[in-house]
Amino acid sequence: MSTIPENTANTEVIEFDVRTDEMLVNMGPQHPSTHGVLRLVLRTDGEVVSEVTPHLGYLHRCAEKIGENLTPRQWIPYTDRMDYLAAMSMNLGWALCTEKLMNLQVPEKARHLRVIIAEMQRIASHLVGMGAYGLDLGSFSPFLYAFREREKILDLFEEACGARLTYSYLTVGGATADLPPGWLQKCEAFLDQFLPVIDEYHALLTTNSIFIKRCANIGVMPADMAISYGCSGAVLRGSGVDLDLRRDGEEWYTNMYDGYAFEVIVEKEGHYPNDHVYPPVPPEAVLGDCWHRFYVRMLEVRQAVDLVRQAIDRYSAASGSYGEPVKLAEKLPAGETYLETEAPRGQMGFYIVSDGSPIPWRVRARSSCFCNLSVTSELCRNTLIADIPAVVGSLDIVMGEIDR
Amino acid sequence: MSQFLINQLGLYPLLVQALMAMLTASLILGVIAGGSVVFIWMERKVAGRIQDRLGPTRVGGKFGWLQTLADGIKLLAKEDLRPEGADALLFRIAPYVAFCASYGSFIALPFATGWVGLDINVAVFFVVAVLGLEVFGVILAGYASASKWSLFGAMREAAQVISYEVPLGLCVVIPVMIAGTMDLTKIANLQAGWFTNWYLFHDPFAFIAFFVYYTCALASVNRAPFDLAEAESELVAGFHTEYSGLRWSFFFMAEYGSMFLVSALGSILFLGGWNGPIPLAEWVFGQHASGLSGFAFVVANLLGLTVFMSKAVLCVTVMMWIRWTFPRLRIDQVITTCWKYCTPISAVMFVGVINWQLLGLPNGSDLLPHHQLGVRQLPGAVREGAFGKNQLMPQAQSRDEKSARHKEALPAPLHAVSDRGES
Amino acid sequence: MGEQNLVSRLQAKFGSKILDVQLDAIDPWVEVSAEGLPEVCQYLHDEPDLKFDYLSCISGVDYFEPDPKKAAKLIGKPRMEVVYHLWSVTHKSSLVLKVLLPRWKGEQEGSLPDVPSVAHIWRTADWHEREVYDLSGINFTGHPDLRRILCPEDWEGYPLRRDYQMPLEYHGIRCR
Amino acid sequence: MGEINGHAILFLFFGILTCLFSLAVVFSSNVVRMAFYLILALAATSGLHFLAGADFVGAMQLVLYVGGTLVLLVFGVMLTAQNPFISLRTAGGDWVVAAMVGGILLVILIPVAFQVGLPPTEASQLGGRADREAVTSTDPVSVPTATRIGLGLLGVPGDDVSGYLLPFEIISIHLLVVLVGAAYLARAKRRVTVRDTPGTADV
Amino acid sequence: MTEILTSPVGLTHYLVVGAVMFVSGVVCMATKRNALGVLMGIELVLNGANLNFVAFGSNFLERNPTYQLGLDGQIISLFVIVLAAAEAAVALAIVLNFYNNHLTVDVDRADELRG
Repeated sequence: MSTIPENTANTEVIEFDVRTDEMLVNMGPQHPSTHGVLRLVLRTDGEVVSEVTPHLGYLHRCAEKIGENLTPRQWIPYTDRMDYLAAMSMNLGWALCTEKLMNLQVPEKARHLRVIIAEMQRIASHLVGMGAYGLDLGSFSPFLYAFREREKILDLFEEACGARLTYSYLTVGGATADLPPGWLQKCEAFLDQFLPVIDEYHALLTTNSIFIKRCANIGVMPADMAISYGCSGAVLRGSGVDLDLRRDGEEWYTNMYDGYAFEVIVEKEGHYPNDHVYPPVPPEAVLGDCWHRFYVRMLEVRQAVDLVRQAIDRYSAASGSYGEPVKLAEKLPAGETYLETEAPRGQMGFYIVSDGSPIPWRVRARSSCFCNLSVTSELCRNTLIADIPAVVGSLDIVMGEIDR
Repeated sequence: MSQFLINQLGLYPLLVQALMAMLTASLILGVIAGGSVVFIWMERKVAGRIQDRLGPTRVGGKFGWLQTLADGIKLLAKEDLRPEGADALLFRIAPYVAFCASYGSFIALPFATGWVGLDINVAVFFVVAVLGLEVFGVILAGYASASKWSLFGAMREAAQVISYEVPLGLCVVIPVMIAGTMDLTKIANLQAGWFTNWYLFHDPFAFIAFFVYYTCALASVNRAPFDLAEAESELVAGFHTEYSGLRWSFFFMAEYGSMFLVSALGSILFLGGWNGPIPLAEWVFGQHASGLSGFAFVVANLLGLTVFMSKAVLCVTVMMWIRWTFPRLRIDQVITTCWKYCTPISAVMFVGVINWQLLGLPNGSDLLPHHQLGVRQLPGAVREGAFGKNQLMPQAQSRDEKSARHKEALPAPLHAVSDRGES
Repeated sequence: MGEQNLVSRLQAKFGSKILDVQLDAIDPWVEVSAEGLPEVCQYLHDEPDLKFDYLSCISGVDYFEPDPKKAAKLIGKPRMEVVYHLWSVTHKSSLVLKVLLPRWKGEQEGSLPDVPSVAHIWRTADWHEREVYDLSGINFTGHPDLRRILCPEDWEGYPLRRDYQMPLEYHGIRCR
Repeated sequence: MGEINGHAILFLFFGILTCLFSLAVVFSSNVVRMAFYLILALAATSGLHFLAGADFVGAMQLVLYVGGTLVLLVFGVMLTAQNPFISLRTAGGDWVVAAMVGGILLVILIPVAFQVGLPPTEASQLGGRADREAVTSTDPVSVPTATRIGLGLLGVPGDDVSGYLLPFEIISIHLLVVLVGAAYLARAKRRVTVRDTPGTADV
Repeated sequence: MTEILTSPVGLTHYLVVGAVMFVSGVVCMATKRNALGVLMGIELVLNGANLNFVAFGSNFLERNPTYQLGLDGQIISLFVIVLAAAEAAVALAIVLNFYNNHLTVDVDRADELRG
């Protein structure tokens, strides 16, 4: 309830009903809906938030500094701990970046294996994003429904690599091991039972009228703003920007999806691809609002299921090695390269500079959530307190990735 | 019983009165405390089942019966924290204010014919009034905590409860108007017989009014999707952010107590109270419970109590179901729901029921043939009495005529019972 | 080749502000002088057939080897590089800009080298520049709100510099 | 005399509570606590109403006064509180003046109370007899008043109530006017200078 | 002292409580400089008067039958309650308005009209 001295230098005159005092409120770092240790300082006037200032760094471990002392394969576990909800995608991004520097093509089988794993990870990650978003809006049950399905994916991952959260599975040169026998059948069985569950999620959240009331037309982000802030992933596509690195990215990355049939989930002329099979967009929703961001994520889950099915076919048909990892202290060629991949939360970029020794000179991780979060203060200006969890939740951030 | 104590044991009447009062008070306390223990356990089980989990399974056997008790003991053992900047007196007293309001309204709530703490003839009014006081506990807690989140919760609660009292009151008045009395016992007994006699099925307006009532009741006891005062994803825990241990559990008891109370009130007003869907007691005993005496009365009342409890618990369960299914509304949407939807709808229902009564349109009790066991005629008689033409346009009458009419307006058995209820 | 064409255009337009071009690298890059950076960026951002409207990343790289025996080998003379990875959503093309700076302004230890901020061109540069300032110690002139972002406000030193020494303790907490 | 009277005990309980909390309102310097004590005083008053057989008025007191008016009041306190626990000290002089006024009023009122409320003389005992029975019976609130009050408000005069249709209607209109007026007053727009938020550099 | 417990409750009892409330209210109005405090004083005064109305109208109190108000007392007290609610609403609106203009609720500061 501390009153804030008015700054007379930078003022504008607006009309007020009842004059109330402004107060500064700390939301986080210990707050149920800031997804970890984000701290938002809100300047509020009653329920209306006039300014939001994010404060980061509570989970900062300076992974980039650590990377300057390890070989790329040794750094893989550190990438796990960035976006810990999509550790496979982090592994993949870093592995691809290092391979690009080394100009190392992985075998065909490894390519499809990576697609299977990356898309399964996308499903798992979006499930958490969806469940946590429901939680942010006060709906608890979808969270557990989401975790129920995610557990099944984690079981599959555990079978493949022995870990359930920080896998270090995809690595430079391919993967640490081949998929165990029978894994593909289990995976297919999971997909078969998972597809109808998606409709349940739609029924519980996407089409729920309270849910729509809470996130339609809230936190609207126009396309040019999203681009300017460097937003990516569902946040960018939810604003109607047709960009998916799996299709539009660098060749080194898009080669992985070469031959796969998929459409980028983005609204074009008022329609999403194949939207006749999904619940319709409610009339209240505006392109770029929280609802669209959520919806894009939900459609990507469905898309990922298709991609995994395609990948399973190709993987079964492919012969040869699953991609043996390179030596732990493999020498890197001198030079530098940067590669962005489409992780579940957006474009995850890695930058590696090498002086020719096995240990990189400099590594850099470009976090998608970091950029996505930077838009918060813009989106939350002059909203209600209850909208802040709605907006921040729709950005689907993971603090481990933001703070690195 | 008190007569027995006075006459047979020669006890001092005042002492007997005090003893009886304490007995009643502790019975009600038992209902509210035991009720919240059961409801908290139920909430966990219901939530668990809704969410594909089992809920508590360990403490006290397979179904985790004693989980709440274990938690209660844990809460008792917890440190009673008070924020440094808090207003000590108000901070300490707020949970008890909330609890007392919830508890106080139970005094006038009948559980079966004659089984009521205090038979007030404006019971409906009293219950709604005292329940409304719970908001003070919340406001004081939020204000005294010296926490911004608590203050937000308190402000939301104040705005919300004040707003929802309007449609809630309008909906409560509808059955009162149909029955012509504010005495809850009488209202319930007037719905005896087949389920078509319940005021829920009285006419289409009353039917809709029940759902409006239920929505407003949800809002006034702060249950999801209207649990704005403690919205955990926005306000951490709202008004009870700074509370721990026993004081916190008092808020919890108050919440579950009020949940049960509004459910019970709803079932008395709209769902026939302790009257089952079929006139079972009448078939067995040949008469409605209110006309019985002695052992048969107790048996019939126990049956009624079971029916009443099941209805109330069913309503509570639906509240839980709603809580674990829906997202939470935003504060402006909550207020909008009240003023733009609930209030106009309940006003229209109110006017609709008035006109239905005035025009003498057929009501729900005409759907099934009246069974011929005597009690069925009573509600009709009361309706005549309360809403007959001579009542709306009365002439000056002498005192005798009037009191005579009042006498006849009330079914004789009810007189008998209300007398017995006191003894 | 597209890059060749682009580079010639830039050289023709900005002349001496384009200091170096490396087209043989895995990701071809263009070195821009610090003073010319906002101009070049604005041009790249606005020109309809280039339209680098998406700033992927800003990285600070410290080329300095405290150990003199290894120093001469590969990294060249001590310097700071600020690397801008640009991307065009419209044309799906990418470009790398580099700005080479002295490690300390005027070779005075402790005074940070200056680079003009590009936060007015891409808003995402706001946080990225704060991060580079925080971790690599580069002063972005004209930045609206240049504060530390990941480290605490009162942290000392710039962790991603090669000669950085972790402080022994921070507010009474042992660090190493 | 005789036995201890339950009615009297309850009256003493509520009466003392009422007086104590009224005084607490006066002597408290914290506005929120004042409001809290006021709530308790008025709730105890409603208890007195119940004891006097005015159950409808008692319930009305709870709904309207305690539930409605005081929530408004607390709301107002919160809206106008600049710092967490505002307290207003009263100057010594004010206390002296107030004590004098209060003392004089008490000196006038209490004797009047005793005079007016003198127990009935033997001659008038007949009138009070029946009521005495009611007083000492177990339940003082069993005689319904709501119906008769309702009829009275609809303008139907009864044996102990006159018709009040006109005042009732006037008050209804008055309430409506007040509602509109209060809303208008509180919502009156004014220009206020507020801080602009930084960091909005345009692209 | 025991007499008060054994004798029936009379009109006097109520009138005394009413008087105490009334005087508390008056003192409250006189001493508080906070507009809301004054408002609370008014509520106390009204309630003291209300209590008297109810007491005069009650059938349950020992009294001199000369002072019998009947149900009229209750109806008047109902009117008082309703009007008090209205009064509180208007007063609060005024207080809020005053607060908007002066950023205080101190009644001594409301002196613009002073000549």
